[in-house]
Amino acid sequence: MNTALPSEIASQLIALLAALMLVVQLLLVVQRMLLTSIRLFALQSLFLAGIAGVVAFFHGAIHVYVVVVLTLVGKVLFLPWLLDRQVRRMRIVQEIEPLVNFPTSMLVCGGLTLLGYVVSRPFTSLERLGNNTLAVAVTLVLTGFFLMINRLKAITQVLALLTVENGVMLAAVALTAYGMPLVVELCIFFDVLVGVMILGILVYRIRETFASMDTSKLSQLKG
Amino acid sequence: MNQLATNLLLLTLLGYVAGAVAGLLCLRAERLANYCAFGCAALSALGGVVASVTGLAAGAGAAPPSLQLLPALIPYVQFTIRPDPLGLFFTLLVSLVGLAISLYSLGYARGFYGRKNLGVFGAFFNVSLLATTLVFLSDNVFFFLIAWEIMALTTWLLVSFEHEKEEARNAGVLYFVMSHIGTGCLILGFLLLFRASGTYGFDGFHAIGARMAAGPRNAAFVLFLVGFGIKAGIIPLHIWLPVAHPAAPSNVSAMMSGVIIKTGIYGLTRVYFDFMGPPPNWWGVTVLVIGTISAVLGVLYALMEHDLKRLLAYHSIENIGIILMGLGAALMFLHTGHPVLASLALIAGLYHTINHAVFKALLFLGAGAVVQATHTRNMEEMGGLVKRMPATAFFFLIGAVAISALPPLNGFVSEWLTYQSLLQGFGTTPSLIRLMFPLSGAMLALTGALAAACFVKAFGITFLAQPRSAHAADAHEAAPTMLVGQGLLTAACVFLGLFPTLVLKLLDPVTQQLAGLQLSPRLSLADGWVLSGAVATGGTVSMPGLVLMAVCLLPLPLGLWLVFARGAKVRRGPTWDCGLQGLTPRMAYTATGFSKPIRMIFKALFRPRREVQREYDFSPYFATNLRFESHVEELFLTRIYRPMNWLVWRVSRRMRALQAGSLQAYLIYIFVTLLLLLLFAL
Amino acid sequence: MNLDVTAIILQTALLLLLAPLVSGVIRKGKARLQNRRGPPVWQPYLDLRKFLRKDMVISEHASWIFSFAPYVVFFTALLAGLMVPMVTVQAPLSLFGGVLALVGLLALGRFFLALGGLDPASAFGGMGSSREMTIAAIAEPALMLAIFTVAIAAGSTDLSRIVAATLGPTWSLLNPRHVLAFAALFIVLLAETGRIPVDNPATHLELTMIHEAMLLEYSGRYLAFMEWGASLKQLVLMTLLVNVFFPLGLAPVTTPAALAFSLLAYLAKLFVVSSIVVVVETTNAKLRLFRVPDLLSAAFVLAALALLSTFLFQ
Amino acid sequence: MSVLTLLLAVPAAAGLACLLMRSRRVLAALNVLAFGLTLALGVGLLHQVLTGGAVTEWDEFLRADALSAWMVLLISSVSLASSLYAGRYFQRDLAAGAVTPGRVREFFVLTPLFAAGMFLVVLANSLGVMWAAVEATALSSVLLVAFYNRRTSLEGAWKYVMLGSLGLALALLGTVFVYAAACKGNPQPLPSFNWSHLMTLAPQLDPRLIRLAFVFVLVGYGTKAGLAPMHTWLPDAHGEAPSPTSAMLSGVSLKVALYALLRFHILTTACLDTGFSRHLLLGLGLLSMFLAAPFILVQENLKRMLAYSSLEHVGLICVGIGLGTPVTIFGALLHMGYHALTKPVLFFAAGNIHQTCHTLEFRLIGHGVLKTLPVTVLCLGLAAVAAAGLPPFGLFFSELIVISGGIAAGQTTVSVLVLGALIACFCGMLLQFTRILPGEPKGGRRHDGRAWDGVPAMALLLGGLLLFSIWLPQPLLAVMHQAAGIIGGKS
Repeated sequence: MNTALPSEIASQLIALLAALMLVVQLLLVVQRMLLTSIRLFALQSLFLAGIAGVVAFFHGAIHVYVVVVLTLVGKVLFLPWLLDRQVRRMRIVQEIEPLVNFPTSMLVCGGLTLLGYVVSRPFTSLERLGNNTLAVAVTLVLTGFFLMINRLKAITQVLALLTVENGVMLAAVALTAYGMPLVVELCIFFDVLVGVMILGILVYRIRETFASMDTSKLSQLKG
Repeated sequence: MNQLATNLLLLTLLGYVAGAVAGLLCLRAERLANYCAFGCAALSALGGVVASVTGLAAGAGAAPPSLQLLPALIPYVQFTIRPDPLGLFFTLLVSLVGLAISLYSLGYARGFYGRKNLGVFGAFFNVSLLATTLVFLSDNVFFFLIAWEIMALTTWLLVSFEHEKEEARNAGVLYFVMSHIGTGCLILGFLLLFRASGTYGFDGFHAIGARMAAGPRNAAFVLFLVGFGIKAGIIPLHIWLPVAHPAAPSNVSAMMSGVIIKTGIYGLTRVYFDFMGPPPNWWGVTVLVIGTISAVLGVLYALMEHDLKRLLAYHSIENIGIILMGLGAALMFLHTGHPVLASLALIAGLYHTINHAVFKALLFLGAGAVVQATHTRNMEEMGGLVKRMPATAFFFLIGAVAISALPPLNGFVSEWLTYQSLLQGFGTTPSLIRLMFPLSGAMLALTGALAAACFVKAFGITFLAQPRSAHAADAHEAAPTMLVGQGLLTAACVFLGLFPTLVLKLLDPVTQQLAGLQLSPRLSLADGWVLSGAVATGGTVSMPGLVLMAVCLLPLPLGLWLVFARGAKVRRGPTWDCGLQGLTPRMAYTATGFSKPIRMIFKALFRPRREVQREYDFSPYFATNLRFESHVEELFLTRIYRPMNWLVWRVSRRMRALQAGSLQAYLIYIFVTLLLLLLFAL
Repeated sequence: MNLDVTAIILQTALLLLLAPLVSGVIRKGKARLQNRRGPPVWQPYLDLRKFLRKDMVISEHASWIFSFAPYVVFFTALLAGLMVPMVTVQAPLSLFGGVLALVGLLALGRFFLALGGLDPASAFGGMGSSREMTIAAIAEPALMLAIFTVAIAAGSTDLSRIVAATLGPTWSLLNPRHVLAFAALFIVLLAETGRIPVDNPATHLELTMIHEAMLLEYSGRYLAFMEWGASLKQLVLMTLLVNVFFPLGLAPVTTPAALAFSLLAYLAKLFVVSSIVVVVETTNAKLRLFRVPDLLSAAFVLAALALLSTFLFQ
Repeated sequence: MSVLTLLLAVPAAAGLACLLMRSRRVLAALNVLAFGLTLALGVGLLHQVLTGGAVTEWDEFLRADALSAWMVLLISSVSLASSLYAGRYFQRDLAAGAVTPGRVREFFVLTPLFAAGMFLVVLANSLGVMWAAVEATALSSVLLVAFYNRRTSLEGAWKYVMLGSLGLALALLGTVFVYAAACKGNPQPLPSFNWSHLMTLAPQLDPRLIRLAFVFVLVGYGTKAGLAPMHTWLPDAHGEAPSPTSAMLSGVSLKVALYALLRFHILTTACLDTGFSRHLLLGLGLLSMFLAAPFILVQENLKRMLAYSSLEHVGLICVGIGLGTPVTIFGALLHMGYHALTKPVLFFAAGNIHQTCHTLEFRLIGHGVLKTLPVTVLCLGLAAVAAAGLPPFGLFFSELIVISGGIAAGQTTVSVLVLGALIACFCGMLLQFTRILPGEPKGGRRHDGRAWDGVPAMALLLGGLLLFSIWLPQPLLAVMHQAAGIIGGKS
């Protein structure tokens, strides 16, 4: 069913969802409440899954459905639940003051978005579906990076890492009509899963030892 | 280079290895370790002497083949040696001095019994001898550098052998750091040659300089000058030398001063005369000037020392300077195309090299005996030792006369040759440059006279007059083996002084190899009894003649005694003490006092600072208690090296701020790198 | 090697006999200029004989160096003398060493003289040695440079050749090279022989004496040899001065007549130089020790100028 | 089953088996056994590669060419040594009550998994799988770094994992770009994401995308390989991990990440066939070397100083590869090998010193370790001499080869810079070791009985180092030359 019309729809859908992912990312940047941030991340992953779904549907690429399922199960449900548990267990609700105040960080994100577009402009031709999805992906990576720099709480940094992951996935979907080979996707997925678990363990230990999740306390190793 | 000599040479190398292994095998039994290690070293060194002498006596035949010691590690790293005349000459030097030092060490090392591990000491000693010999023989850049670095390594270990002393540790570090910087320069220099020749073998380097562009060629010249200069201790690269030599055990000091700094001279000779091709004029001028400066400043600093071993160390700088004068002049003659004079100057340099090796080793051994007997290196606390250690005193005196370039000993001969070459250099060029020859000649004279002054002080204060401390008062003569070692070197001093023409024969192959002609026929008159400047009218000197003449004149005082003084009696009496109640050692002239006139005359150089605290009751002229303190500052240290060191530390400390410990900062580094690279990639 | 034994013997004799006389003459001359009658010119001979006869007192602190030094001083000066042409162009021992050997031998003598001064553990001896070595050290460059100037002209360090070259057609008294070098060498002579303004041979005031301070502990025949050595050294240097720069009348051949003439000429020249020394000594005051370098650096500069002039007028 | 599979299976199995074991001895023995096996397998693989060229299994899912074979050898020998060392080390820790038995088991479980991950990195053919494997190594080593659960060790682990995973995310993006570049033009899904396959169609890849990809990969894997300025986690992690882990991190895991980077470098060069990636490597390598020197000079902590020295050596390896002539690449590979044999010894010795002096601060250790731990210090001294680049040890040769290769390639400036950095690092290490090794031990610290602890492991490595320094067997030479050929783009 490779007609012009549906692929038209598809690209518009994808562009929309990608834009939504970016919006969510920006919301994450300004969000203080940890639980909300986790939900936002879940939402972002949901949109990612949506994009993957669209791609799968319009290309009838079976193994991409697997990716969709994995994303839904892992990133939309499991990881948020896990982090949620962590946060509740530690009874910390709020992010302390970030390094850069919100207006400035918004400005920075704007600049990074611009950079994302600049970087990915030459490759828009490569995208099968949607336009500037790649730009969104790169922007997600960069802003996620910035988010990581900007926040001090361990949990938020983990979240930021995951959004970077999302960005990469988006790029994968956007650039390659069929996503990566299944085995690679699986490997990546499980790595992310295990990674977050281990990070969880580490965060827990840090909390036990430092009685806080403020990573700015982790600065004894100098020189 | 006949087969026998070659095999003997290989045996020598093996012997050193055996010595090292033996030392390590009997770690626990220190006496055994002492005898095995140093015995092996002595035997191997003896073999080295014989091998190199026979090799040199065989004359300059066809270029000897290079021998492969070990299978090549990788195509680049060949373990080949080539016993060519130059290498053999220096092998003779290291073996001769090594022999004496090994014998000496047999006795000297007893001082370590129960304190230190002699097995290790002996092993290091053997390895350093081995490495030094290999430096002189190696035929491949990689092998040369390996030997060079192992030599530096073992020397460092030997210098810091008494590592409980802070002084020894710091000295070792300073030595190794400087030496490593030098090695860096050498690596670059050799690689420049390698780029021109495309091979790492020395045979491929022969006269390679001629095929190099001016830029890399001059760069190589400077790199080698710095690299080998650091090892040789030329001013201003000398700072490690007066620190490391005193800190080391005395036999090691003798080794370093006698042999190891000569590796620098070997390198310079090998590179400049074998590899670099016809030199531009400024090379020779540079070397000559550096030599002159090193000679004069070296002896001036030596005069200011009252630490016996530091004094000797500074004299090494001086003598290296004198050697470089010869080499520099030789380079200039090569430039102006006077092969005869070139080889004369070269011979002067090389002859002084072996002379210095002999008498400086002798002096350090003597100093070692004295230090062991008096438990101090400070001359102000010695004195009167000529009565307590007569043999050592005699040997030291011979060494002192030799190093002060006084006839009839070897120092005079080599300096005479240097004078000759400088004198005749005047005619080689019409340009104003030639004024440098007589001027540096005059500086050489100044050096010689100051050296004489310095050794009057060194010998006079250390051995003469009354003992200045209890330790000096109950000092005892050194162990027999120690005396044997010194005696050997003393004999060498006398031989080298009285029969230069025989030694010059051994130098023929060297000049043949480097300058293309043999000079000894022109240098020896009256079937070898008289030494002549290379040019027919140049002038002649004959040490044996002078000695014989003196002997012939002996009847004169005898006759006078018979005629007039037969009735005269001799009695012992006190030295005149201005009517006080007897002389105390504190009234005798001190080393500091002795060198004061010089210190005053060269104020500008020494920047002497003195602090006098006088306590007195009624008049300052009757002090009850007087404290005098005087310092001399070494300009290069205080004006160049200390600031540089300070800067390095400061910068490094500043840089630690980069690793501030904050994750955010680290993330930002990565982020910025990423952005920059993105911009670069697009 | 061809050594003319008679020449050696004759020159040795001449040196030994003439040396004290020169000192005597200078002493007498000084006395006259100071309106004293002064001792007879042969006084030094009498002194020597007396010293030789006298008993010796040797310091209990002294070692064999102390007894060895006088002979070294004496022999080195004598040997050095045998390398200098005195009456014949060909010096008897010129084959055994030229001017470099001469300087070396004198240095050897000085070395042991200084050790002899240090040996008896008296402060004066040490002071004398220290000063002697210092002055010698700063005199050396000037001496060597002056010698180089003439040696370069002759292309040899062999004094006989130098003299021959100077005698040759090119010789001219007013050659600036010669004049400057002569001046330099003369100053060095004053320093080396311990004359005013550098040292005062007549003084025994502890704080000013140099040469005498080293001899303070010597007595008897050791003292004799020391004094004799000193005067020999003085004679050698003077001969060097006169015969290198004014080789007038040196006998190229060894006919009795020529020898006699050149001997007379030589004595005359010696007398002239000695009288110059006398004048200098009486008209000058002794310099402070730390002023001496100025004088000697002046000598160095003169010698350097001489060298430069060789360069200019080549 | 065949070599490659076994190489992955053996350590993995050992790790899982260790989950069930209790006794420390058994655990240690199991580890040693496993790594002994892998070493043997590595030798076998070496032989196969030399005879039959690249070995592939599971229709090219696993692929081993000369480069992989070389890496396999390094990984297994270092792992073997560190598991040899670990036994006594943890015995002393347990005795001192520094850790719980559970923790120790955790170590013996995770280490084989860590190693297995590294094996997968060098054996996986698909770049995606390779990425996943690198991530796996990072994850498996995090808990090892956090082993002691001290504040500082947690901090080190946290920085390690955060910077590491972030870098890897970037690397993944780069990988995706490469994949995209490969997909471009053909509507059907790519048959495989295999490196070998990509190499065949390298020339058709979109150069701009590949450039972009390489930048991300460089920053990503560069972080893991500890290239300046992404190296900042390196001293923290290496300083805090237990010594056996530090040894593995510094000895091989850095080089494994570098290996991943190299695969992309080869691909990029094949595609662009310009010096783009070479020059980037060269620049970062030089930066690393120069950054290392001052930190070594003023470092106050023994293991951190060793980490910085690793930074210097990795930098040198990058420079060697960046210079890009066969000689320099060969030198770099040689250097990899020698460094892998040297650095663990230093870390083991540091571990002994730590357990004896209960600190790693130079100031607190004070003088005279030589008299306290003679045997350890002997090994430490030899290894330090090697690491400082002095003969008779191989690093001297490899460094000299790289420099001379640079000169021969006309890159005089680079060679001069490298030499300068090497000299600076030498001086730093000399000064630092002189602070602690010689002299009189302070506070009457004396011989403790266990002078020979850990010596077998150190002796093993030092023996190998010395042997291969004076005699390189033909097969090793051949494999290194082949690997150099592969990197040099002449496969």
